[in-house]
Amino acid sequence: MLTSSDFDVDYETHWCPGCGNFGILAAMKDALAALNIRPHEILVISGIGQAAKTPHFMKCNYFHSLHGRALPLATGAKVANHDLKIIVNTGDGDCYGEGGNHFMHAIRRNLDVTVLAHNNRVYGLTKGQASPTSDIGMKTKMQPQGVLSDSFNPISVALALGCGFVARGFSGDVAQLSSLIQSGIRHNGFALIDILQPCVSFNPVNTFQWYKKRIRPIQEDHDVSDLNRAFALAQKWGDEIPVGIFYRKETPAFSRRISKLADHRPLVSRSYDPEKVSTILNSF
Amino acid sequence: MLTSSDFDVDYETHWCPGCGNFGILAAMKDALAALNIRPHEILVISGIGQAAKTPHFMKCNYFHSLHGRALPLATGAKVANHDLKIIVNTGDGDCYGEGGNHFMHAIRRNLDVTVLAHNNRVYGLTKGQASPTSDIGMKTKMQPQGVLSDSFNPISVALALGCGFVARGFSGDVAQLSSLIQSGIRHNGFALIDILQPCVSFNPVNTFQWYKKRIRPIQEDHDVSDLNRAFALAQKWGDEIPVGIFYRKETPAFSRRISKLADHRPLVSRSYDPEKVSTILNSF
Amino acid sequence: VMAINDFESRIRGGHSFFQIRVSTRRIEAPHHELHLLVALDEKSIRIHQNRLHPRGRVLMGLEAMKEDKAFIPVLFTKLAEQAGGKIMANTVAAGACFSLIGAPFDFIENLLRDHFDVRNERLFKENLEAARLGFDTVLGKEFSFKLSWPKSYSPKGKLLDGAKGIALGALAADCRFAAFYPMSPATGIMGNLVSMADPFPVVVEQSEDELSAMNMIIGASFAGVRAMTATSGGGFCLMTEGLGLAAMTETPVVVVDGQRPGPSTGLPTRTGQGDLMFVLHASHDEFPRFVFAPSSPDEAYDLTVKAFDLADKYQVPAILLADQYLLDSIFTLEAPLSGPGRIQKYTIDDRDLIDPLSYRRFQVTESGVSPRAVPCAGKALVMISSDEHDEYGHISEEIENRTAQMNKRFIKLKNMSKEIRPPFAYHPGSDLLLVSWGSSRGAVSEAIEILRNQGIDAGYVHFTELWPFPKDAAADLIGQAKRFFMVEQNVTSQLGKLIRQETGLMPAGFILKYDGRPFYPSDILSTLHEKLR
Amino acid sequence: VMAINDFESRIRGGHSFFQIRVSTRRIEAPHHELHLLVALDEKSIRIHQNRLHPRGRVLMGLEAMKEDKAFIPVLFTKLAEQAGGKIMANTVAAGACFSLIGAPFDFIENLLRDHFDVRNERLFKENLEAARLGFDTVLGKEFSFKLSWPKSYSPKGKLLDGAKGIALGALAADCRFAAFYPMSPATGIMGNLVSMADPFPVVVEQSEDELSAMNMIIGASFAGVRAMTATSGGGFCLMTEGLGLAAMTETPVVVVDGQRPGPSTGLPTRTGQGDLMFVLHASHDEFPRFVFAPSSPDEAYDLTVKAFDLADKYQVPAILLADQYLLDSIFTLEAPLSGPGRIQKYTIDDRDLIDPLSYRRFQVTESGVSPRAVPCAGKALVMISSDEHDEYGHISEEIENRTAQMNKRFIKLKNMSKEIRPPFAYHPGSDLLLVSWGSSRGAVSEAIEILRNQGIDAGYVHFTELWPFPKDAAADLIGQAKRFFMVEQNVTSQLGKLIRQETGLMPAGFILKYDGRPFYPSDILSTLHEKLR
Ligand SMILES: Cc1ncc(C[n+]2csc(CCOP(=O)(O)OP(=O)(O)O)c2C)c(N)n1
Ligand SMILES: Cc1ncc(C[n+]2csc(CCOP(=O)(O)OP(=O)(O)O)c2C)c(N)n1
Ligand code: SF4
Ligand code: SF4
Ligand SMILES: [Mg+2]
Ligand SMILES: [Mg+2]
Repeated sequence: MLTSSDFDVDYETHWCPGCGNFGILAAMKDALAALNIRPHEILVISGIGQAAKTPHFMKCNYFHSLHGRALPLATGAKVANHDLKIIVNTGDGDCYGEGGNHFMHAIRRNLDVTVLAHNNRVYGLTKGQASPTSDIGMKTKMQPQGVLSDSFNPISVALALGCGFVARGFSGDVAQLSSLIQSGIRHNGFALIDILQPCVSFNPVNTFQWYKKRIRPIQEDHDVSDLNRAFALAQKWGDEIPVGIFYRKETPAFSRRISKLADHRPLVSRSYDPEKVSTILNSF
Repeated sequence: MLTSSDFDVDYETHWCPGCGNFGILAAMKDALAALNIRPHEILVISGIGQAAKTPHFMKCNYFHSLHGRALPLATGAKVANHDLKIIVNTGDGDCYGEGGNHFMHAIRRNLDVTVLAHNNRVYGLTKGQASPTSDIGMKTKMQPQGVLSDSFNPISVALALGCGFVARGFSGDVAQLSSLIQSGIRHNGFALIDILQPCVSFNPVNTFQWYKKRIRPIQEDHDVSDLNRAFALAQKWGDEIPVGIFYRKETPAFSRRISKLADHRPLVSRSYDPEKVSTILNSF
Repeated sequence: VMAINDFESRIRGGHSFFQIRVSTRRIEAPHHELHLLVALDEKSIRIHQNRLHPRGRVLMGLEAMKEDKAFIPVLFTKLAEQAGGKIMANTVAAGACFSLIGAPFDFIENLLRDHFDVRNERLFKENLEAARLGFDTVLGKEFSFKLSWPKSYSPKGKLLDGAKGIALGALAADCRFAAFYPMSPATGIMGNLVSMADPFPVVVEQSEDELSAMNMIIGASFAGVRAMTATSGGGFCLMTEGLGLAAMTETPVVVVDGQRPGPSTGLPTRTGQGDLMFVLHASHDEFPRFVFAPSSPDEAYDLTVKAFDLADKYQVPAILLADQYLLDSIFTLEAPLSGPGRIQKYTIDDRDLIDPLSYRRFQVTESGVSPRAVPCAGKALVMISSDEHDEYGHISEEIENRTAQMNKRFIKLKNMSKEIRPPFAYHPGSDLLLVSWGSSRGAVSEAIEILRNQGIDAGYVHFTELWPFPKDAAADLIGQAKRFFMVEQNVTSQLGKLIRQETGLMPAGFILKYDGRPFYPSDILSTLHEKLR
Repeated sequence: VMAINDFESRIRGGHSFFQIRVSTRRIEAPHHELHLLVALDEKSIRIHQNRLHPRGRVLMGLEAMKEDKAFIPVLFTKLAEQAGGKIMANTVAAGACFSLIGAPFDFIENLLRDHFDVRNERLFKENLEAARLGFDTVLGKEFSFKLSWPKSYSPKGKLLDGAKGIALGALAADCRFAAFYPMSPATGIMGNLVSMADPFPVVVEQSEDELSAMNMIIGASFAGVRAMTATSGGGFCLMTEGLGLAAMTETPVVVVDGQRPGPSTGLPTRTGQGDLMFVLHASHDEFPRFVFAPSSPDEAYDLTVKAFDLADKYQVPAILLADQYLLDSIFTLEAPLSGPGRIQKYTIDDRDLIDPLSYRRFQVTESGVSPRAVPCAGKALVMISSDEHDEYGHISEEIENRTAQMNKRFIKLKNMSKEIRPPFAYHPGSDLLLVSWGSSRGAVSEAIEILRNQGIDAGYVHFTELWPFPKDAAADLIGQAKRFFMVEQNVTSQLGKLIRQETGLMPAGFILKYDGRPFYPSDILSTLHEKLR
């Protein structure tokens, strides 16, 4: 049996004490251990940001890439080897800001990855500017008059794009988060887990206590197959914040849609056929 | 009284005979004339594509810019001069593909522009590749196995982003389209009019006849203030395609949210104050 | 045989022409003097009439026209409609042309067969009919430049354009993933790849934008397959950040920049050589890269194969600098293309490692190349960061490590330089040397031939493998000439600057053209004569 | 006084240090030998100990430490907690430092007042307390390098860092719109702008990405206001497409590239000079641009003002090439900054036109600069296209028009070149010349001073206005020296290449550093001595 500690590494974390990222890291390790996925069997792809540093702090294969670009990298990796199990660690700025376009189109592809969006509702690594998910009115050094744009609702948008696994987690509830991550990994297709995460240094509004008071598990009787209900539920925000799975639907995942990949060995394992090359060179 | 022909120009159109863009151009001119907006009072900003060439073919100020980037340009122009009346002509690839991220964030800002998305569900100018809105399964030269990604639903996504004016038009119904455009221009804030448009050269599926058969005006009793209903309605697609206004809500537009602009003269008309500069240079 | 496509950036209408040169000698450049002009409208005539040879003829599409010494009316549009649609007016014209120059109809049939998708038999048939109608209309008309066609109608070589050359090169080089966002003139490469992909383990994905295309191929390459993308300058701009990522993470990628005139959108369907300096320096800070600019479709094939191999071998980006002229023009292939036979494996796995558990993706080695494992293929953990990293792939800010990793990346240049072939040189020790690069070679070599026939001591040096710059060979070859002139399709003579930067040699003058059209030998000669006056 | 910030790319923890040099002479570079070291942990000591002067002292944060000749324990963290939070350990340290060097406490209070937002009085108070605690702990300790502080504690000049210099320059130049996406080290520019914006008609907008930031400012400039953005190399990559748009549409923009080491994410919080060639050639095809690399905060101010003016005057992009060292380091300002007084209006309106209805935005003129109207300000229609366009702004594919518009854009270079100041030269006719650019001027000039004091005939030529390249001045000045060495913070000596390309002159050697840290005069001297051995 694997345990969380099988994913431990020496490399010192770079996060502030009390940061919600620790909870997310713990939940990831726990989920992988529970699913019996060993460190060398997992690939983590991340962008740039505090969230995106996550894979440095656990034992795994990783590609810590560019701000906003984790999903295209994951897409390419998946084409090369559709047997890869890919988790994406990304921030709210990384995923919904710089990477917003890829977010939309990776969902359209139903790319089979599990996206953990560390949603601290602020730009952490660059020291506290507003992020797409910052509350309207939230004051920061760069937004002294408060944020002016409507807050981005990742759940609504993912639903509008037809995402087949849409969930919200909280970094303060590691056990529940681990179980969401497990469901996400088991889901064949794009799984979005937007994770509410306090940033103790730059988000003085949405603190651990603030969330603790508001978070409500989605009720058991919520029908996760009803898109319109899920959308309505996604509009709930404020005194009560629903956490859990909003919506599930299985449609063929990205690599199942590509006939060259579905039911075939991964491209990376196929062999080069010089005959075929000669044939085509002689055929035109 | 202005008429459509006040917007006529000598410059020859570049479009194929029978292209839906002609209907959109006609509706635009008609709408502007009806609103008594004169050619020099309107600014059209467009990206790159067949759709984006539109302003060349009518009398107006225009900035025919980069593929995907019309909305950021419009944002900057609006900051410089919030009295500008801006229409954006953009294609489905331009707006939802290359420009997808700007689309989302311009809606979050509630940028006060009227977006005419010429949705021919294909890349016209580059000769017929799939666009984000192409039907899944549609075959093209570049997608000989058919499109594999889920079709992008602009109405759903705009709703999920809280867009305050969400409508669908049809290039084949110039009168109704003109009236939608007029409503869009009158709306204070981001107005999306996704316009179904046949492309006679590269979209053999979604033809004029195909649309004609399916298009249904949104029923009078549809409550345009109900987001959840609008979302449910947006899921309708197939034998019946609803056309008209899905949703309306007025929240302060972009330039009203910026205290430096709201209730002030446009930045472009303000004067330079060397005194204030001296003050700040001496104050630190 | 060669043909260039010259069309405006519109779908229908506009002024387009398709120029064909036929010769029994090998030809590689368009010609300025026209023997045969096909004009679909009056505008064409206005524009091209002064280039018409005295005994040349014009196939003219206007109803009202009467036949005379020069003009032959051919109702292109009408005949096209008869065959199935106006859009085939071009095909009617092609049929008429070949008829006039005395080609057998089989030849045209073959061309069309080549051009149309096998799956679209109807389109082929209709076009064949269109060609036939054009062919018959002109059959037997007088023409001074009729060619004698060999019994066997098929040309000695096959026909190949640059786009197909690159696509074939990619397949031959075992490219398994191509991501792209459509952009003229690069789309054709991907179109060819898609249409030939079937038997191969290769996936072609259209991305949402160029940022995505670039990062997709980095992801694929990281995961172990060869990968490429193709775009034009505007899309390449969007790829520059990813180019730096590939470099920093030492992930091999092949990127095609199909140049067209800019800045910005510019002339989307025309040709130019304005991106050399940009691709040489694209992305912030510095890293080694390969840059190749093929001069013909078969060389495009060869250099594509080479680019894939070298990118993989050195774990660096390789850039193919093509242009619209090269990509869209059809040339006869003299020698058949041949595949590499086998693909060198440059990755390692657990079996190659003494201790997979302590695998270091960025191990400092003498050559700068570190053993490259792929993720999830064994116990070796592959850890990659775009931040400056230590040998393991962890973020590191240490001074010594930074310098070591930077040096490790740069030391590769030593061996990379050895992979570069010297520029092609023809009478480099002449009084008068032309220096050029990329797709203009044909025009330059013809111009030189003409000069030499006029008794002028002229030669040329032509670059196709541009970076790492073949400094010594360049200095040596160009240095032999009394003086040299740069021939380039840009305003500032970018290769000229590069040559001065790298060798200190300074051109005596410049023959520059940046109107979006390819070089004609006559362009070169007339500008040269001006300069020499 | 000057101070540089040296911190890792993390929020808390990691190894950071803040280096301060104080002198009664004007100083402009960090110094390699340390008189006073503040160490929050043992690591700092390990790293820096060998640079400590024999009589230097170390303020040490470890509990277990005893005071001795070198070490003075100061419980930074504990004292910080006492004042209100661990995060203020740095402030405690600063208080202690100033105490040791004999500064009056008022001086520190003033610094803090400057540094903290007026709206956040609590933060200021807490930090003041923290500084006080540090100050008191060290008060009266022995230190060989105590400074005598003038009665009036305020330094002769004000304190300015490059980020603030640029922000002030933007305000003085009447910048009315700034769009940005956060990226170190450029964010500070925007932070300064935001905090000073209140009284000015300027809007600062955070965009969703750099593509957007760049295009936003083009939109704003098009609509008639001066606009800027600031980013670092990675973000600049994403702006290259927009840069070409600005160029093609002749829309003035000012773009700051705050360099940091790459490639890719690299060392986000450190400094380098790796982007010169990139910004010179960024974006496909060719167009004129200005590129300035200020060497100090006050010059950053001046060149920002100049960049705005010239961009507007010539309707071209102007790029400010800064770096982390320049942006984050605080220098004393010798002379007060002064505003331009008035802003030249370079746009026109209907009243300036004979016939507004036939207005041509891209009219071909002798200077290449066309009358620029703004949209919806009159009857003149402003029509702009990123496609190659005719004088009116309509798409045009005509050969003559293309060449005319390309020439029109390029002819501007003639007058643009006249705006460029020659490089700064100090004893250029020496035996030994150092050639440098951008932020390293201070280090270079100190190194030269030292050499001259040692009796060596040395001088330097320092470039800050880099493009259009001051070719003649450069050739003239550098050409006077017996030999010259390039001093640059990159691997390939980018300015060295540029100099050779433009003047043919070749450096005798290179002093290159690319570890992410700024040049110390001692770096230069020691490498130089090695080379000369
Ligand atoms: C192209 C680019 N732009 C900007 C940056 C600078 N940057 C690094 S992280 C970051 C945002 C971090 O916010 P988020 O994604 O929410 O992650 P967090 O740090 O909050 O976890 C930014 C803007 C970058 N690295 N690359
Ligand atoms: C950065 C960039 N990438 C690609 C292109 C090439 N391109 C021009 S128009 C276009 C798509 C056109 O499709 P759409 O936006 O739907 O407009 P349509 O032509 O169908 O009206 C593309 C990909 C470009 N101009 N710029
Ligand atoms: S800045 Fe915020 S998100 Fe980043 S490590 Fe600190 S607490 Fe966590
Ligand atoms: S290609 Fe399609 S969209 Fe473009 S002009 Fe022709 S019909 Fe219209
Ligand atoms: Mg965040
Ligand atoms: Mg379209």
